[in-house]
Amino acid sequence: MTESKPNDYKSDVKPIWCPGCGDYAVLTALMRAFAQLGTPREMIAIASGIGCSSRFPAFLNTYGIHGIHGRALPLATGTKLGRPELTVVAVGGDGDGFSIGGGHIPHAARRNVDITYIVMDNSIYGMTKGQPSPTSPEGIVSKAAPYGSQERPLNPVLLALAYDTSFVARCFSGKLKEMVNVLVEALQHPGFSLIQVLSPCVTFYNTYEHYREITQPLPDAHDPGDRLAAMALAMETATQYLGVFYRDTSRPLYSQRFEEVQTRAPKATLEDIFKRMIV
Amino acid sequence: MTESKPNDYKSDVKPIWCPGCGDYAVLTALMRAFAQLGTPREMIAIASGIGCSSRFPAFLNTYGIHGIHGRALPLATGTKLGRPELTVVAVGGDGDGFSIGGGHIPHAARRNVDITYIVMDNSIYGMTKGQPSPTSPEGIVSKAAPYGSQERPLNPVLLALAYDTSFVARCFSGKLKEMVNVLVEALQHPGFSLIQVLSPCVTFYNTYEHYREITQPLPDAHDPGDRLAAMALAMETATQYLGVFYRDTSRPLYSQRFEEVQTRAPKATLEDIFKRMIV
Amino acid sequence: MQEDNPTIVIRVAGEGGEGTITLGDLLTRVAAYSGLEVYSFRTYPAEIRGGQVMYQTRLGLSRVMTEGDEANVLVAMNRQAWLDERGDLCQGAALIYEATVDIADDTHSHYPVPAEAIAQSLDWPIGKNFALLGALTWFFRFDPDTAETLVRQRMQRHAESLEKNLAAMQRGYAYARETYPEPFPFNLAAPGKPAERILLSGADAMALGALAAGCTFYAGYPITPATPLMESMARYLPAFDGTLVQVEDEIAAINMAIGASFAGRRAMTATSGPGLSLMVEGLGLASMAEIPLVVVNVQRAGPSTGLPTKTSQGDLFLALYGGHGDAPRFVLAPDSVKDCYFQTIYAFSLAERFQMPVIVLSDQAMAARMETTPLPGTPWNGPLERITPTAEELQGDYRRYAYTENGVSPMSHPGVPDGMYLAESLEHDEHGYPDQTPQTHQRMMQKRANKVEAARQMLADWRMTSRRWGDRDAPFGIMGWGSTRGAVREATQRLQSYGIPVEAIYPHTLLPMPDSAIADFISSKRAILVPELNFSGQFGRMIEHRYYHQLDELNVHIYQLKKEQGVPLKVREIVDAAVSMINNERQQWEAKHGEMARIFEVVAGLAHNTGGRRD
Amino acid sequence: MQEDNPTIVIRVAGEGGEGTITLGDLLTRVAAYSGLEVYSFRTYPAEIRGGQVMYQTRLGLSRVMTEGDEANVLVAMNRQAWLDERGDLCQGAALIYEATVDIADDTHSHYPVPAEAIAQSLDWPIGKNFALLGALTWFFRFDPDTAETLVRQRMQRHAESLEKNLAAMQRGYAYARETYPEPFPFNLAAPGKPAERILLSGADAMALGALAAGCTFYAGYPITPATPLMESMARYLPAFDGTLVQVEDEIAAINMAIGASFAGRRAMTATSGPGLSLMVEGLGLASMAEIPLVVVNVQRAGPSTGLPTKTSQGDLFLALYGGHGDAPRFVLAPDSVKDCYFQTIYAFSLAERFQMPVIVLSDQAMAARMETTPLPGTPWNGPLERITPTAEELQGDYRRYAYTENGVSPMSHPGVPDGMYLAESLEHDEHGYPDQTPQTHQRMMQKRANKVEAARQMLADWRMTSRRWGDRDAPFGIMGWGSTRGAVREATQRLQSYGIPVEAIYPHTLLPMPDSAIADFISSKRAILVPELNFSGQFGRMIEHRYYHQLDELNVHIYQLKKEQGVPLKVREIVDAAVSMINNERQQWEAKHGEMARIFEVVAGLAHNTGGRRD
Ligand SMILES: Cc1ncc(C[n+]2csc(CCOP(=O)(O)OP(=O)(O)O)c2C)c(N)n1
Ligand SMILES: Cc1ncc(C[n+]2csc(CCOP(=O)(O)OP(=O)(O)O)c2C)c(N)n1
Ligand code: SF4
Ligand code: SF4
Ligand SMILES: [Mg+2]
Ligand SMILES: [Mg+2]
Repeated sequence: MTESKPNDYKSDVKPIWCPGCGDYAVLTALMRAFAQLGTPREMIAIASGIGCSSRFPAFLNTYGIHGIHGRALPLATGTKLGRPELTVVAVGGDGDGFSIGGGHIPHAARRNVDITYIVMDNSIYGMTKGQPSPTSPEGIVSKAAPYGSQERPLNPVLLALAYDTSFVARCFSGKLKEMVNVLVEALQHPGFSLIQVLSPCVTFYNTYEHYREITQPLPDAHDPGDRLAAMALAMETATQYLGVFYRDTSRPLYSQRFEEVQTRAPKATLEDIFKRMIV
Repeated sequence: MTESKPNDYKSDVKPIWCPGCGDYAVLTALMRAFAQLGTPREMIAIASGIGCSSRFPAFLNTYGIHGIHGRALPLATGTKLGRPELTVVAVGGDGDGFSIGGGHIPHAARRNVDITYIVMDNSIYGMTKGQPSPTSPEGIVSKAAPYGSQERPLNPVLLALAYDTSFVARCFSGKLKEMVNVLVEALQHPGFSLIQVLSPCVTFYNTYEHYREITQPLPDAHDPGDRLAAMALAMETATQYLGVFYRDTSRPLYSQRFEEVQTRAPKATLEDIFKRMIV
Repeated sequence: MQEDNPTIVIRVAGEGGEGTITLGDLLTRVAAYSGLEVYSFRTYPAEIRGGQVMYQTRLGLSRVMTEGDEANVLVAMNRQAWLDERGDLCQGAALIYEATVDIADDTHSHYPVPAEAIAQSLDWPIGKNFALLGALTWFFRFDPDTAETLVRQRMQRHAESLEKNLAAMQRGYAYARETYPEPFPFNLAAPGKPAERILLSGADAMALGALAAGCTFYAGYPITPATPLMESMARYLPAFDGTLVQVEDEIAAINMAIGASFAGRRAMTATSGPGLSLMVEGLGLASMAEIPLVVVNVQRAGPSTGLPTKTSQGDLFLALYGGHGDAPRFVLAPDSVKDCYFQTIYAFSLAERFQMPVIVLSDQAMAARMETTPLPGTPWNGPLERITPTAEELQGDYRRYAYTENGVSPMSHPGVPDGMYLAESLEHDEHGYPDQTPQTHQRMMQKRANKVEAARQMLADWRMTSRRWGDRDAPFGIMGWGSTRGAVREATQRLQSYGIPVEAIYPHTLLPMPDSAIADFISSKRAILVPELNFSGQFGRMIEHRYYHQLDELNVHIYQLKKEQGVPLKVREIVDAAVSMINNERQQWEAKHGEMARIFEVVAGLAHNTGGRRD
Repeated sequence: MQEDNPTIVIRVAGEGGEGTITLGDLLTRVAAYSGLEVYSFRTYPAEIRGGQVMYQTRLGLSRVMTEGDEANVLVAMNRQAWLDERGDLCQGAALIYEATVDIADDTHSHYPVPAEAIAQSLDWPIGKNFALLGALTWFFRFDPDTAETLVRQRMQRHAESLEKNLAAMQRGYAYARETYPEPFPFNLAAPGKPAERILLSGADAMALGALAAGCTFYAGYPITPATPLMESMARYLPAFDGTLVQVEDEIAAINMAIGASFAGRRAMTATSGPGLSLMVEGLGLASMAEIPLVVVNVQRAGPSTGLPTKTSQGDLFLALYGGHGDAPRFVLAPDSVKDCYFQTIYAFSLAERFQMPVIVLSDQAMAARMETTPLPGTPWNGPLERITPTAEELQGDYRRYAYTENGVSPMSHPGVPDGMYLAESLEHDEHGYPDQTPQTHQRMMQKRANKVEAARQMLADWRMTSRRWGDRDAPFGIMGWGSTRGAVREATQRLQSYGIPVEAIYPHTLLPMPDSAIADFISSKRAILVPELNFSGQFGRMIEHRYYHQLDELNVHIYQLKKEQGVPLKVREIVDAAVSMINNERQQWEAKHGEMARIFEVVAGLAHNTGGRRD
């Protein structure tokens, strides 16, 4: 394990984010986590969709793929299965992840594919300049909804738990140290991990103050092995708990399962197969 | 309310389903429910995607749209918003609904759009001849997965609850009377209702016996107003409870919200708008 | 400059964060309200906030057709702006800039304004752009009260900052008036009270067209540069008892719109390239189940995510051919802000009358453009209605997909007693029930295709499917589509001013093509320039393909001007391409001609030698 | 009948539930194992289970090229089968059928077999089809042991039913031998030990081609008729340490394959029309980020859900043009089961070498077809490798998207030290970082397009991009693509047997087109027939478009034979179309010729009158 510093993972591309954007903290936290784990840069692949948050991969000097809107998880899954020894991280926003990309999460969870999915949730579409997102509070007013939005917000942590995601956590860009710790854990977690990061959009929906008030660490008493308890805590929305809601390390890794199948499968060459077809 | 009999809703198209397919029961149950409610045929629209179960609309002589794979909910939502006085039912299979169409359910739930969504869940892809579906048990063997599938099944009722669906129920094709009652309730429910029907595929994955053994009615004690309790019961998978897991009638209807916005909005003609643009 | 119409091209450049776009936009409005004609173009920053942006607005006494090429006036918020834009200035331009910016230049006239200092003095640093607005109001001799009114309108919701900004504006105005009393080099004699006009954006034009056509349902997903259209619909629809849903993705958008149309509403969605790619399957459903649907595609530069904020015309092939199987559809191409209004109305007419999906192709430049235009009248012939079944048809055995002469079958909708039917994505019989027999399939394919021919007929009679101008039957022509028309119109004028006769045509319906109009145009030409904003020259290829028999028979040559850089065509680029086309033709002609001359020479010689002999 | 090769066309028809397909399939296998060449076609029922189906198999002594038009032998499981198929029988066909079915006919010879009774006698009602298999074994004088062996293989997993079925088969055989001792009217002299051959399906051919090309990753979503390919990959991949994922939808499929390819694997997905429509956006990503990818599209009849189990060639335009912006790609079209193997290998070669998406177009008929074919050798030139960066390039400032002559830049992948880069869907610079400047965009568009030209070059050298046969430089030609080749080959033979010289060409790469080969073909022709299985004649239109200059210059006429009925082209249909094309040309020619004759006549006359005068 090589000694490394957070900035070793930084590319020369200056983030295009607005000053004060919550995503800076996530970038810093992830670089620190990598440094702490000493993961070699060439063994890291970051996959993302489209959005402010999805611009993320360009700011790291690891491997990265900045794909199309909503497809961070399929891209990340393919990358991981293509080269299981990699550390694969999927990143994106609440729109990218819970709106257009929402259909992919349950299947990543079913597979328990070994990737870390960080959703920078600002409850808004930042890149397209401020439309309501699936996590926006009911009634939020914008040019796209001048009379206020009419949908209830989704509860990302609760969804992830219902999907039986094997590692579920919530962080806040205003709490960097805590985020680093959670990310370190998530990166080491064997299986699919989903981290909702409350990451305010200072330009179109600044929620820093609000989150400072309503966030607090999960009760020490909480047992991350208890999925139902985790759900109960997730359903409390007046207070937004931070930390690891749920963790199940007992499940087999998706990529291992394929290796297992490959060993079970009777080896054969193309010639063998053709021979069997000879009439 | 006109007097009507179940067969009044039947079209002259003979179902293309295999003899014994669980979907026949769902067809019968829905026709009985319509008859019980005396809903006029012309006020009913059935929307579906693609699959054996999705062939459903052709067998009723109401309005119907047999659309494309996975899009029953967007089609149904558009139909309902286009003409709120209609009774709109979306139907389809577990593949159509939870695989390719899975991304639409949370948003239908957020909107609480007033449609009834019946998922005929046979834990298999029937139409394409027996591939594993998102609700197939782990390890199921088929030509598409000769070494056994490697994904955990999703828990439809639990998902629906996590999405805050305002009416969530489970039925079984082997229990027709119960299904009729649930459907009558669902059709009357103000808001989005999701009904998972255990509807075996006798040809590719016959689960009748299995379900006869493991299904039982929800405990009388269960309060359908208690979402967490409903989740707890949904998480019991060894026994599959049948009945109404959750019900919340307090939420406003999506179509009503638009009417409310329309009344709030200052009326204007095209001329008025153009006038405001005159320089 | 438009030959017949003196104009001033003003380019405002600076950081997004410095209120550059606001300044450009307000200046445009003040000019419009002062009775001038305007036409604007704006870029978007690649960054989310900040980043250099440019807003170009062009003022004229009569109708302005493009944003213009070189700027007469540069308003530079910072030094970068000067560096970026100095290459695009005309001879002796006027430079108006923040005084602290040092600009070493002696080819242009300088008008520094201490905008930052003024803003500071009000300790209102972000007031810089308003100080400049004040100065500009003086330079162009606009009425400061007009300016104030417009600022007040614009800033209603931000009372606190309003006063500060007004103050900054007043000081800017005062400073300029004291410092630069002499007349400003670029000025347009204030016109008399002009005819009634409106200031309209391409996005609004389409929204209003949709409302005029009776659209009451919109489902959409945000995407640059189509979002402004969705936002306009969100603002207007409720007043018309309409419904707008922001959905989870483009697939939901198109299917929800199809559902609403199935239920009897006039429904639409709008998107840009990536979204249109996702809608391909839905387009096929609308085509197969014969459900009216309008899809606006505001093009941006691709492929893939590409250049999301930059303009292009690269989605033509996708619009024409994007579908599995042979799924008929219509494709329209408005060619000006005003035309965006009418083509949207026609789109609904075609969708409803022929029960088909209609794709309307706009682009970033046209959607974001502000243009002064006369109040559009109501279209003489639209909006057309759906053909619905008669009482008799409903009483009898109603066949939703009945075979008819033109392929259009009466369409009922949920709620209509006895009109029940199945809208089917499988091949189906006349009732809509699945039917997979070879005969039915072939026949239904023909039925659906017939609707396109019927539409071609109907449109030909409309005689509104293309716009043609210039010197009737000139040997050299220009054929284009969509938002490039303004530039081409100005180019034709310039060529004419050079004494070169030229004629141009812009079809508005690209599918079906107005074949008779195009054929007539081609028949009089020797060479045609086809300019467009994409890499492979999609429209030119389509023209060559569709009319190759005629082109080859008459030996008419097609020249393509392809540009794919994310920015609009310049008038100069078109003029240059036309001139080199004509030069090229000249050489070919002379080659031939020279040969002819030689032959005549010889013949003449012969004639002479044998002249007058009679035996 | 193929002129040079006597064949027997056997059509087995009945309910899906009666084991009709199993019977057809086993009969085909028995024939193949008995040394005959076979070529089969099957339909699928519209219903999920049951419903009438048809399995046609054709036996020959040498290579068989199509399933044949009329059947020589009909095997009818029930009365409906007789009613459906009687129209498609040749003169004096042999009718083999369940004895209880009453068939009033005296134009054919009858061979009733009490299959149901036999099955009942074993109280094994579903053994009916095996009883008939036994009878067929006798009629064609196949070795009953061969038949038994194959049945045993097929039924390994169902021991219980195996014995019952074998019993039914034996009794069927015995019955036929006793009842019909005389030689069967249709019989092929058992050949000597034939050359080594395999019995291959189109789906397997593609799967094995993928493995031969080193494919180790497959992501797919079930869809008829592409599912068999996924199932073959599922069976074979693990043995090659490959990974197959059944994903949630086609969008996930293509993006997962892109991810795996980005990680360095040779990756593919397969689908049919509706799925390809959903993959359009992903294709653009692979094109823009320059990631190798193979997408197989097994065509079925559209539009929309259309006729899911029926064959068509209606997705050509979608494959060629389906994408926003100008997104380069390759499109290949294998034209036989064996060619499915090779073209799949070439697809990976092109994808990997040029870092682009490659679409391979198959169809339902070709994918489900069983064909005897010689063991395919290894392709002389494939599979090509990815160009990876050298150690120096990695040490230096590695530029993933470096501008190069042919547009191909060295590609590294995660895990390679110092090879780190950003795969970018936005327009980007040589490093992959977003760059939205006009210059970069134009240049990168050119770079990506250059790869297509480079590929065109390379393929031209391969000289394997098209197949051409027939009478060299005959004035009449046939040009087609994909699975119709067998029928066209037989049609050319039949035309030749009529004494009509004809030549045919089938390009295998439709994008890029093998222009030189096509141009050479056209240059010798007067008229070309373009048969294809879609409504609008997509390939014919593309040919007209691409070669119109040459076509018009040489005055070569294109005739289109368009068929969109969900069933393959019949040899007869092609022959008829060719004959009417030639007739049409004859009339034109005679019109001209007649006129000439008249003129010569006149001239001759003149000559005569003025003959010999000298003043
Ligand atoms: C297919 C497609 N649809 C829409 C868009 C436009 N678009 C770009 S980013 C985005 C949403 C961004 O929101 P989010 O994912 O929350 O990221 P944020 O900018 O808030 O960080 C949208 C709708 C697109 N690029 N592609
Ligand atoms: C876009 C698209 N992808 C794939 C298919 C093929 N397909 C048809 S039905 C089906 C799944 C059917 O499973 P389910 O929804 O569970 O319905 P069931 O047949 O089991 O009732 C699939 C994958 C399709 N028609 N369209
Ligand atoms: S717009 Fe919002 S989300 Fe985007 S960079 Fe700025 S602050 Fe962050
Ligand atoms: S295949 Fe299965 S799901 Fe389909 S009709 Fe038959 S039994 Fe029902
Ligand atoms: Mg967001
Ligand atoms: Mg199913």
